[in-house]
Amino acid sequence: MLDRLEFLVSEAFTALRRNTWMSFAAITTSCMALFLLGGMAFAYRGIAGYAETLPSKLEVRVFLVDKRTDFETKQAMEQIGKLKGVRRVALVTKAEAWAKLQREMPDITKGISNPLPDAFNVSLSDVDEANKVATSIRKMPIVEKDGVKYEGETQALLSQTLTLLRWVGSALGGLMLLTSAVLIYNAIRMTIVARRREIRIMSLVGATRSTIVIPLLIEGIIQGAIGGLIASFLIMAGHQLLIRLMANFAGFIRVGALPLILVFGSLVALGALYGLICSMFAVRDPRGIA
Amino acid sequence: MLDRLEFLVSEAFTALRRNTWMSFAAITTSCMALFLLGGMAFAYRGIAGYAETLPSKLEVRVFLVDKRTDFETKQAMEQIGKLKGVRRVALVTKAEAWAKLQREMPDITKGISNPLPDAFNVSLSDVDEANKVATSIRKMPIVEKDGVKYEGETQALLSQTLTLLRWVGSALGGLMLLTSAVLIYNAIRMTIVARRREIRIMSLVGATRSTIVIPLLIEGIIQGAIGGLIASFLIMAGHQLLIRLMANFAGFIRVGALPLILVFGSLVALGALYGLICSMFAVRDPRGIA
Amino acid sequence: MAGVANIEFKGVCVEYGKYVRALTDVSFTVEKGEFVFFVGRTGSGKSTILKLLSREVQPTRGTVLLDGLDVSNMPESDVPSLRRRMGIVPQDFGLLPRKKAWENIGYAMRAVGKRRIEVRKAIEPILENVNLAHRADAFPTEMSGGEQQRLAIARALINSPQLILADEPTGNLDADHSIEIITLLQELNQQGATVLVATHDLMVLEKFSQHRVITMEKGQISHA
Amino acid sequence: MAGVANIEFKGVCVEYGKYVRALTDVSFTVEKGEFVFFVGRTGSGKSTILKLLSREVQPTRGTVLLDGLDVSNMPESDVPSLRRRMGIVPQDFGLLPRKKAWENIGYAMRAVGKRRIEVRKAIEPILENVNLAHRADAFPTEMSGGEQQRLAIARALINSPQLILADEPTGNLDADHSIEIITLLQELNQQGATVLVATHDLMVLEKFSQHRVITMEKGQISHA
Ligand SMILES: Nc1ncnc2c1ncn2[C@@H]1O[C@H](COP(=O)(O)OP(=O)(O)OP(=O)(O)O)[C@@H](O)[C@H]1O
Ligand SMILES: Nc1ncnc2c1ncn2[C@@H]1O[C@H](COP(=O)(O)OP(=O)(O)OP(=O)(O)O)[C@@H](O)[C@H]1O
Ligand SMILES: [Mg+2]
Ligand SMILES: [Mg+2]
Repeated sequence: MLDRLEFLVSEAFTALRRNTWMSFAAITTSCMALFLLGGMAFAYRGIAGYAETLPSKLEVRVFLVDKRTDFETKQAMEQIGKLKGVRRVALVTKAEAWAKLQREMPDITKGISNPLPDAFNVSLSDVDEANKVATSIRKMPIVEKDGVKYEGETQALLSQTLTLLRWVGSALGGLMLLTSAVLIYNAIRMTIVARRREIRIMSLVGATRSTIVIPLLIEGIIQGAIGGLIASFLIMAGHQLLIRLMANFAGFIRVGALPLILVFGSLVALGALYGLICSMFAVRDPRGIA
Repeated sequence: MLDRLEFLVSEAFTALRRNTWMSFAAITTSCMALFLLGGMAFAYRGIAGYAETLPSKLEVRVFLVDKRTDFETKQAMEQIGKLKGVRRVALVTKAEAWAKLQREMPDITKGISNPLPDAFNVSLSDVDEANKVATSIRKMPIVEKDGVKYEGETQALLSQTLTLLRWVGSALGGLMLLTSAVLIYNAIRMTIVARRREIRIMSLVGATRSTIVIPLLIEGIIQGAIGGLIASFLIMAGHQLLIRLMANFAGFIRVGALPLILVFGSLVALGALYGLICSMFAVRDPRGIA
Repeated sequence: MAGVANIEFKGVCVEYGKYVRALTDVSFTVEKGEFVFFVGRTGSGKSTILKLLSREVQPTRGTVLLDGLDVSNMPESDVPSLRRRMGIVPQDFGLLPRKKAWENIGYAMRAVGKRRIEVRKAIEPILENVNLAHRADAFPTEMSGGEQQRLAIARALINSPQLILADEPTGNLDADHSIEIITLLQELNQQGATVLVATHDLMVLEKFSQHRVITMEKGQISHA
Repeated sequence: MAGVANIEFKGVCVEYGKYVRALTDVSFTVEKGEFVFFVGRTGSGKSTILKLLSREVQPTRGTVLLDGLDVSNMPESDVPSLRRRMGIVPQDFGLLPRKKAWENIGYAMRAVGKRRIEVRKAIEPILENVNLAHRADAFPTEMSGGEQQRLAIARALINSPQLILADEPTGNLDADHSIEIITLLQELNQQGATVLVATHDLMVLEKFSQHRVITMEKGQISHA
């Protein structure tokens, strides 16, 4: 059994070694595919993480009527807190607001008494929900007429940009998946076509289908795994480059750290799986093994 | 001469036809490469166009001192208008501003006289320049102390997001270029390795290097061009899909029309050129033709 | 042993494509332990007869029986074990181009289930048997025509097959080597193997004239 | 015509890799219009001698002169025109596997600059010359060994070469075809071509015993 395994594996390795060109092609192909795919995945992961931090910067401000009980206020806060897309609700009293306004705009506020109402500051966890949240709040009795203010346009802009990013990311990711499948399949199929004569000869000396096919599968796995390994290094390098580039930008676009083990582990495993699947397809074609 | 050409071309076509698998692989490969590349280019084109419309929404507001002449005001407006990144400058008198504020915030403005100064509304054509523009304006004598206001954070956010998009786009585009070069080179190199024996035989009957090589180059060109053609169709399809998807989003994210002739023309030409270049490289390797 | 029908062709026709008829209504039997030469002009169908037995070719009509088993209709999955019981020397040698001489032998042994240690021990004597020990590390393209042919023959003999199908095994060999090789096949025959040899080598036919000769002509047996 | 040195080997050694010595200090001359058989055991270096003349192999030491021209040192770019002046029949036939029989002939003619119309007219008689007209549309893999061999021979003769290098041209042919082919070569020889044939076919050597025979042994000429 072990002896048999050793034979099949060593056949695969001999083929990898003797067939330098084909191996090179298959490895670079799967490497490119995985680099694109993996890079896309990790970039998406980064962008999604970044995007999550954004909506918290956006708030809805709710002005309240003067005639209301503390209980009503508390109840309204609770109701708002339960709305979908709301992260936090805070009461800002008219005194607090006026003090802030006085600090920020001394010219306007000089010499007049506080005309401001009490207000809620509602932070959103999901910016897409802003309109719905606003509509719900507007209906509450303790809310002033037209007392719900939020920067609708900017929020919508940001929200749509992010949605676009997500769409484009998913579309490109899916495309990569397709492309890399075609590419790896091609690489292995070419190997088999190039070796058709050899396969005929093998079967002529009485080799069974599995004896012929298993080394080819192992070859595919190894090529895919090596491709994944190289792709991991490329992604690490690309990540470093990105950090360098982004260092030039002040502020909140920060490039997060990459989880090393996750990158290597997942790409090598994915590469191996890919190589296996594609070589299974390639091997399956009846014209190949005849 | 014509007879010679016919021979070389028909050799290329025979090879394309007999070598179904290799042709399929080369065509799908170049198609994928060009699809990615072309799709990226046209997507970038779209995003860049969209991005250009954004900064106009962003303004810097400049409050002016009361003591100034009309001439000074005019001069300052001209100066500001000439600053890099400025699209338009408009004077908003204190009366206009107060009227607007009274409309928007009747509570605050009720019963007090207009405390506002005159102001410029400065629209930016390039949001990246906001800081510089603000600094320059701040130095002007007719500008109030601390009289330059703009939504720095939101602007910076948008600006950085766009910059990020541009970086990612360029990086991915470059990567595509590299990937597709490797892939097409691989495809043609494999063809040549698979045909090494045939090439030896050809040279044995006295075929010159050019007789052997030119059909291979023509083959590369044709494969690349067909790949480009298919990629064009895929891009058209992808574009249609994007329009469908985006129809769900209200507002300003609009998917522009694709210039048909440009898409087909450029992708087919690019494909042909790519096929030629890669096959030249592949053919050049001395181990190939021996 | 004589008298036991080992191989039986019954009304076998082989057509390649629509227009090429390689065999027309061929019937004959070969008994266990026989040594048969197939002769005939080129294109007369000698190789096709041997390929029918190894299931490289399937008949358009008729049946091919080997030990009573219908070779032409057996399921694809039984073919490997069928071939393991034969030694096949193809006319074009059929060597694996990316394997060295000894690896070509080794692969054939490993493929049929021999263990690594057995293989390592067996290779040297096998190569010596056909005078090739000094070329063990050469790839087929690095060997002369005759060396390739002897390698193909050596490979066919590794499993002590009970049926040997040799297609022009001396086409690239000088007289001495030809006689050596046929003598080798004859020895295996004397140990019980059935041997079928397609050849056009008159010298060989003369030297080994004690054996049965089946003459082919245009896809038919003209003299058996 | 006799007396003009056409081919001259001077102290030629050929080593493949470090350990394989195919030819050791081989010297001989062949005159214009001669017909020479090279014989010898397999691996003795016959093919190597022919390959030196077609520049498939370069000597480790010594020179190979053809019409006074140093074949072994000519620039790579002159090799095609050198080969166009010869007819080469490789031991392994060297047919293009993805081209049909007539296309194999056609390619060789087109490659050396013949026009399409000429080619179309020429192919039929060429194939008939070697009894292959009925197989014109077959791919090499669809032809019997002998048919492939005859195709290779036909291809070598298309350009009315002044030098014919035939490596075992009858290895896969029956007696009748062998004699036919050698007779064909002999006719070309009588029209002025120099013909070198490597063979181990004793029958051929006997029938055509009027020609010069060079015997090789272990990479050296043992009898000229
Ligand atoms: N490309 C090569 N690499 C290494 N060794 C080679 C190569 N070609 C030939 N040889 C070796 O050189 C020696 C002479 O080979 P050559 O082909 O000239 O013999 P030959 O006389 O034609 O034999 P045959 O009658 O079997 O064709 C042989 O031992 C052969 O194995
Ligand atoms: N795969 C194939 N496709 C089409 N025709 C074929 C195929 N194989 C053989 N033939 C044809 O069938 C006929 C018999 O071929 P076969 O190889 O059996 O002849 P043979 O007697 O072995 O000849 P040789 O002595 O030349 O080897 C020939 O005319 C050949 O061209
Ligand atoms: Mg045959
Ligand atoms: Mg030889």
